[in-house]
Amino acid sequence: MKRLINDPYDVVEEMLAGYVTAHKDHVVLDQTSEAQGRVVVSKTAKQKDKVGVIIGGGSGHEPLFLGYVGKGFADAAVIGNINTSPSPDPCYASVKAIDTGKGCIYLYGNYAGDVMNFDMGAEKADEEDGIRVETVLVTDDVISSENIEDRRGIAGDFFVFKAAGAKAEMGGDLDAVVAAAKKCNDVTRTMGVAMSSATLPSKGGPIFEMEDGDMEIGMGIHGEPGVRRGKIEAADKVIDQIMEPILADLPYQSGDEVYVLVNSLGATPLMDLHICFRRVAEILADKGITIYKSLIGSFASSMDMAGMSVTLVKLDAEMKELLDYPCDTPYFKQF
Amino acid sequence: MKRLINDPYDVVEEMLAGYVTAHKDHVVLDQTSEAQGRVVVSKTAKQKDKVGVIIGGGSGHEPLFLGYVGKGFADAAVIGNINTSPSPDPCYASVKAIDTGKGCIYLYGNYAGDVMNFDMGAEKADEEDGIRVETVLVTDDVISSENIEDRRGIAGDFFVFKAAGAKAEMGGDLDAVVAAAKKCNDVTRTMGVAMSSATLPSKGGPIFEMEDGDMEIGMGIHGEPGVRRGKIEAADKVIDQIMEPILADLPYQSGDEVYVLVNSLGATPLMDLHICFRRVAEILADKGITIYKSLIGSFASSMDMAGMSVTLVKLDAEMKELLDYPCDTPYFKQF
Amino acid sequence: MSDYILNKDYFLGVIDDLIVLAEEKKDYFSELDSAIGDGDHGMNMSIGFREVSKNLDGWKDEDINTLFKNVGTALLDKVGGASGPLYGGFFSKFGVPAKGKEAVNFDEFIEMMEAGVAIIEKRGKAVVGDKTMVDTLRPAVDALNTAYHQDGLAPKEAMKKALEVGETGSDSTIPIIAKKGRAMRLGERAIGHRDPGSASSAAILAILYNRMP
Amino acid sequence: MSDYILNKDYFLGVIDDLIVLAEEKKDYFSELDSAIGDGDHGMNMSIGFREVSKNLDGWKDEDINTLFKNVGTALLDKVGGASGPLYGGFFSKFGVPAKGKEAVNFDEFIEMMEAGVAIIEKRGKAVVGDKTMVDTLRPAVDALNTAYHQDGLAPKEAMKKALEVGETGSDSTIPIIAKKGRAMRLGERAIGHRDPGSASSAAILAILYNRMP
Ligand SMILES: Nc1ncnc2c1ncn2[C@@H]1O[C@H](COP(=O)(O)OP(=O)(O)O)[C@@H](O)[C@H]1O
Ligand SMILES: Nc1ncnc2c1ncn2[C@@H]1O[C@H](COP(=O)(O)OP(=O)(O)O)[C@@H](O)[C@H]1O
Ligand SMILES: [Mg+2]
Ligand SMILES: [Mg+2]
Ligand SMILES: [Mg+2]
Ligand SMILES: [Mg+2]
Repeated sequence: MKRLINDPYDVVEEMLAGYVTAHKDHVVLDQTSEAQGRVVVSKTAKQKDKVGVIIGGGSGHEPLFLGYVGKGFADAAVIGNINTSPSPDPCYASVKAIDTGKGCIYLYGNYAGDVMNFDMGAEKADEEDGIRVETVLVTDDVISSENIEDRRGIAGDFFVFKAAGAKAEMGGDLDAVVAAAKKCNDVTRTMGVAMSSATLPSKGGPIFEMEDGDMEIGMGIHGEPGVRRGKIEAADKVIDQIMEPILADLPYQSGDEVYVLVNSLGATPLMDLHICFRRVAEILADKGITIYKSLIGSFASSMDMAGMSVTLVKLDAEMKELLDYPCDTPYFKQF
Repeated sequence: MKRLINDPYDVVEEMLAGYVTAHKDHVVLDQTSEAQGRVVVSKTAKQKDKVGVIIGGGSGHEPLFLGYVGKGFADAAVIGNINTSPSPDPCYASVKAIDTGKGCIYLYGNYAGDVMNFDMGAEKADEEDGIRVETVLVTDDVISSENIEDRRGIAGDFFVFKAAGAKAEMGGDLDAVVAAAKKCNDVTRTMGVAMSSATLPSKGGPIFEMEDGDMEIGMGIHGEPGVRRGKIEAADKVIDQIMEPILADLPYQSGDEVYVLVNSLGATPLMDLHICFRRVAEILADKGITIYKSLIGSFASSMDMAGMSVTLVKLDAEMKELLDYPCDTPYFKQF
Repeated sequence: MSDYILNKDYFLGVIDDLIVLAEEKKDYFSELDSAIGDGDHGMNMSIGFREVSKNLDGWKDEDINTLFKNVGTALLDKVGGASGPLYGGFFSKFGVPAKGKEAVNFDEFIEMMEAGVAIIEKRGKAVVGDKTMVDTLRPAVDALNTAYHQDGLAPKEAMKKALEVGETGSDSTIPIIAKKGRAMRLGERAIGHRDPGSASSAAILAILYNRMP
Repeated sequence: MSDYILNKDYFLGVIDDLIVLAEEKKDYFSELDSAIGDGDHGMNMSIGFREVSKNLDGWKDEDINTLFKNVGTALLDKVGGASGPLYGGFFSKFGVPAKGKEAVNFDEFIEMMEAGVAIIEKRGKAVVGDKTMVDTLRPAVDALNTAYHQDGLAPKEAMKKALEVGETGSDSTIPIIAKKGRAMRLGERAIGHRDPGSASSAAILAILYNRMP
């Protein structure tokens, strides 16, 4: 294993200790016992009355989730163990930490574990404090199911969180924030490819074996198997295979505009991402689809996994306004 | 190999094609024949009379160098082949592309190849156009030599470029920009550790073999061997070995302030970087050194190399002003 | 009604064995999860039962209900993921029929099992055949009931039957596709792999059986 | 003065062989560079000579000076790094003593060699013993001069001597530390490894020798 860690049972706590020290201008760690040291709160939380935006999930996807806590984006992130949803009490604590009376929204990728834990947190907030908490699940991974509501959330998380964060910052009420998140999720599609497993600290090795030179199309960001394994091909061919299901999944017409994210799962360098983006841009140009803006980097990782994903967000004026809205977080700034 | 590329001879051109499309709001590619398609120019270049700031070096270190071209940072980046300095003509072309009559500064890491090529570019600018071009070499890698002027430049590039970019944006003349860059270089120290080689596209494999579980202390960002190889140890122990030479190399006293960069060479995830940063912060706290600000991420990479480096910049009021000065580039924004 | 009694020593012994199980089978459970999930089921169990182990001394004087509520809460708080709420729920509810008691008879024990499995079904919304821990636990508890109440087997014999049925239930997850949990997105690719939660559930049944007097 | 003539066919043959060399020895040169540099010396030579190969047809009617100026410029423009300006300089200056000519005598050839090596020394500021290509080239050119002008060897014999001395020069880089180039930061760790540039220089000498009539 090529990782720099101490005791594998301490990785999340040590990461968080480092995180809140490094980014002390942006965040603090919730000190209540219910938060269990797993709730990262924006320094701007509760500074004005607004809907609280809470994101979260397992660790190992940094900068997702904690990297997007800050003004205009998320008010808090709830942090689970590696690849594992946080438990109910921190989910509940995050609500208490940021609610200003306008209610909160939970936003996270659609995984059974996350749903159970966050739902229990929401129930507790309702029962104990009468705080309304709504949930929008991100389901951007086109290849993970035929049924959209069964799909999992991967790099598209970024956009759905961003849209909701902007709507809340703009003063939208809880229903409006929920609607913004849902609308963004509806127009966001992602597909990825992996060329290696991430290294699990607890195991000191990869989650699963992958021959050097193999790739797996459609693999999840926790290392869940994808749709097929084969030899790594030229970047352009791989991108062609990724773009086809993405474009087929939403009706696109010439003249449509998109926001593009080419995301590294960890070990795939910016060099390769830009080579891949070049091909994405060629394909979109061919179809008469205009690229409004692009992000290229590691926005939702799987630790040191080699691989990448492409996300397209189909835009209208409202979606542009939400995604362009200013925000200031340690891992995404826009002014 | 776990890379997504097409023909290895095309990686740089394809990366640049992707880059200027993705970041079209910030940069353009110089279209002159002398630029050979290897000069990335800020859209804000020549918008006002100021000293031109030119950075550059080999490819494969992204977001270094091209990622820092934009307002308030570099006006142009000259891009070489992988791990290889750009050739003289693009170095020369970059001067022509951005000079406003106030002269230009070349900033790059101290490598024999870069020095030869950039020097020839500067000579040509002087001879053919009478443009004054000064050079400041970055020499932050403490372990690469006893003599500071023989040391190579690694992640500390980021700060030296930033300081010079700010000084130029603030209206400093060429001497002032040179002085700012030199001053920053004088107070910047870096040391790194690698746990794998980068994958060379031309070879389809690693530059050199490294046993899984080994690390090399002091390795360069092109894969140049370091000071010693050994088994990977616990993160805290590794950081202790990195911090000791860094702190010993400049006189520090209790009460000093530093800017910290914990940099990934590519495949080392944010999780590990934050665990490492936590230890850096502990060590600094022990010595009474205050952390002014911190950056944690991949700022100077070696493609998919596993490894990281720690950079400390010793601060005074002037250095803080320069490093805090607003800038807007695809890979570093500050407002 | 029998005079067969399961006292607190039995339950404390079960908890001790669970702590050992979570360490010893950590790699095995994770290995199973690697094939069709995210490779952490063993680590999750280990994180949870390390927390139990750390606090167990302080819980030993509590009644059976409080004891298991503490176990369940530790799992719920420390694990997260799918198995945290599921096993956390199981143990939290497992003790409820033993509220205030230092020992239970076998009828009560069966009620405890039923209460534990019911909350897993409620939280996870899985049914038998979905390729989850329910494939082990539901048939096992049903078999326990039948064997003891209907077929009149002795308690330990009835539990043996439940364990066998549970193990068969876990085996039955191998040839099928998944309808719940991470593996549900794999379709046909899940076929041929045992569900990790069904395996840990079978191991828990084995401990409950082996510790019986 | 001899009537030994090296005509344009000789030089075109040399260039053909250099193009082949750069492909065939790509991995070998990179391998050497992996040990004490950044592993790209072979790729750098290949990038440069692919550019030469692409354009060579258009240069064949030029005089020897322009021919090699074009070769040098191609290397200088396309390679970068240390070897770009060094070999780019070598070939750019190599033709200068043959300005306007279609053939040279051996005195002129020796001048060409001297001009090429001199620019490498000027640009790189390396001297013999620094563990660079200069360790091959400087002794080789000196030996060429001595063998031909002083010892009176026949041209091809003199070049054979130069090649042998150059190869020995490359060998001499193995047991020493480096004072120039990337390897200079390695200190003792550079010991035991041949300098890649010294190896490519020796291979270039071999081509110049082998093509001689
Ligand atoms: N909805 C569900 N109902 C019942 N059991 C489930 C459900 N979802 C997952 N499981 C069980 O949980 C196990 C996975 O546990 P674990 O790996 O610890 O959590 P996670 O899936 O969050 O990584 C699965 O093997 C399955 O038995
Ligand atoms: N200052 C110098 N003078 C002479 N030769 C040098 C000098 N620096 C490097 N070299 C030669 O260049 C070779 C490396 O070339 P190459 O790998 O292509 O470039 P880079 O070092 O930029 O990657 C070295 O092996 C050495 O022979
Ligand atoms: Mg998990
Ligand atoms: Mg090089
Ligand atoms: Mg799991
Ligand atoms: Mg080299």
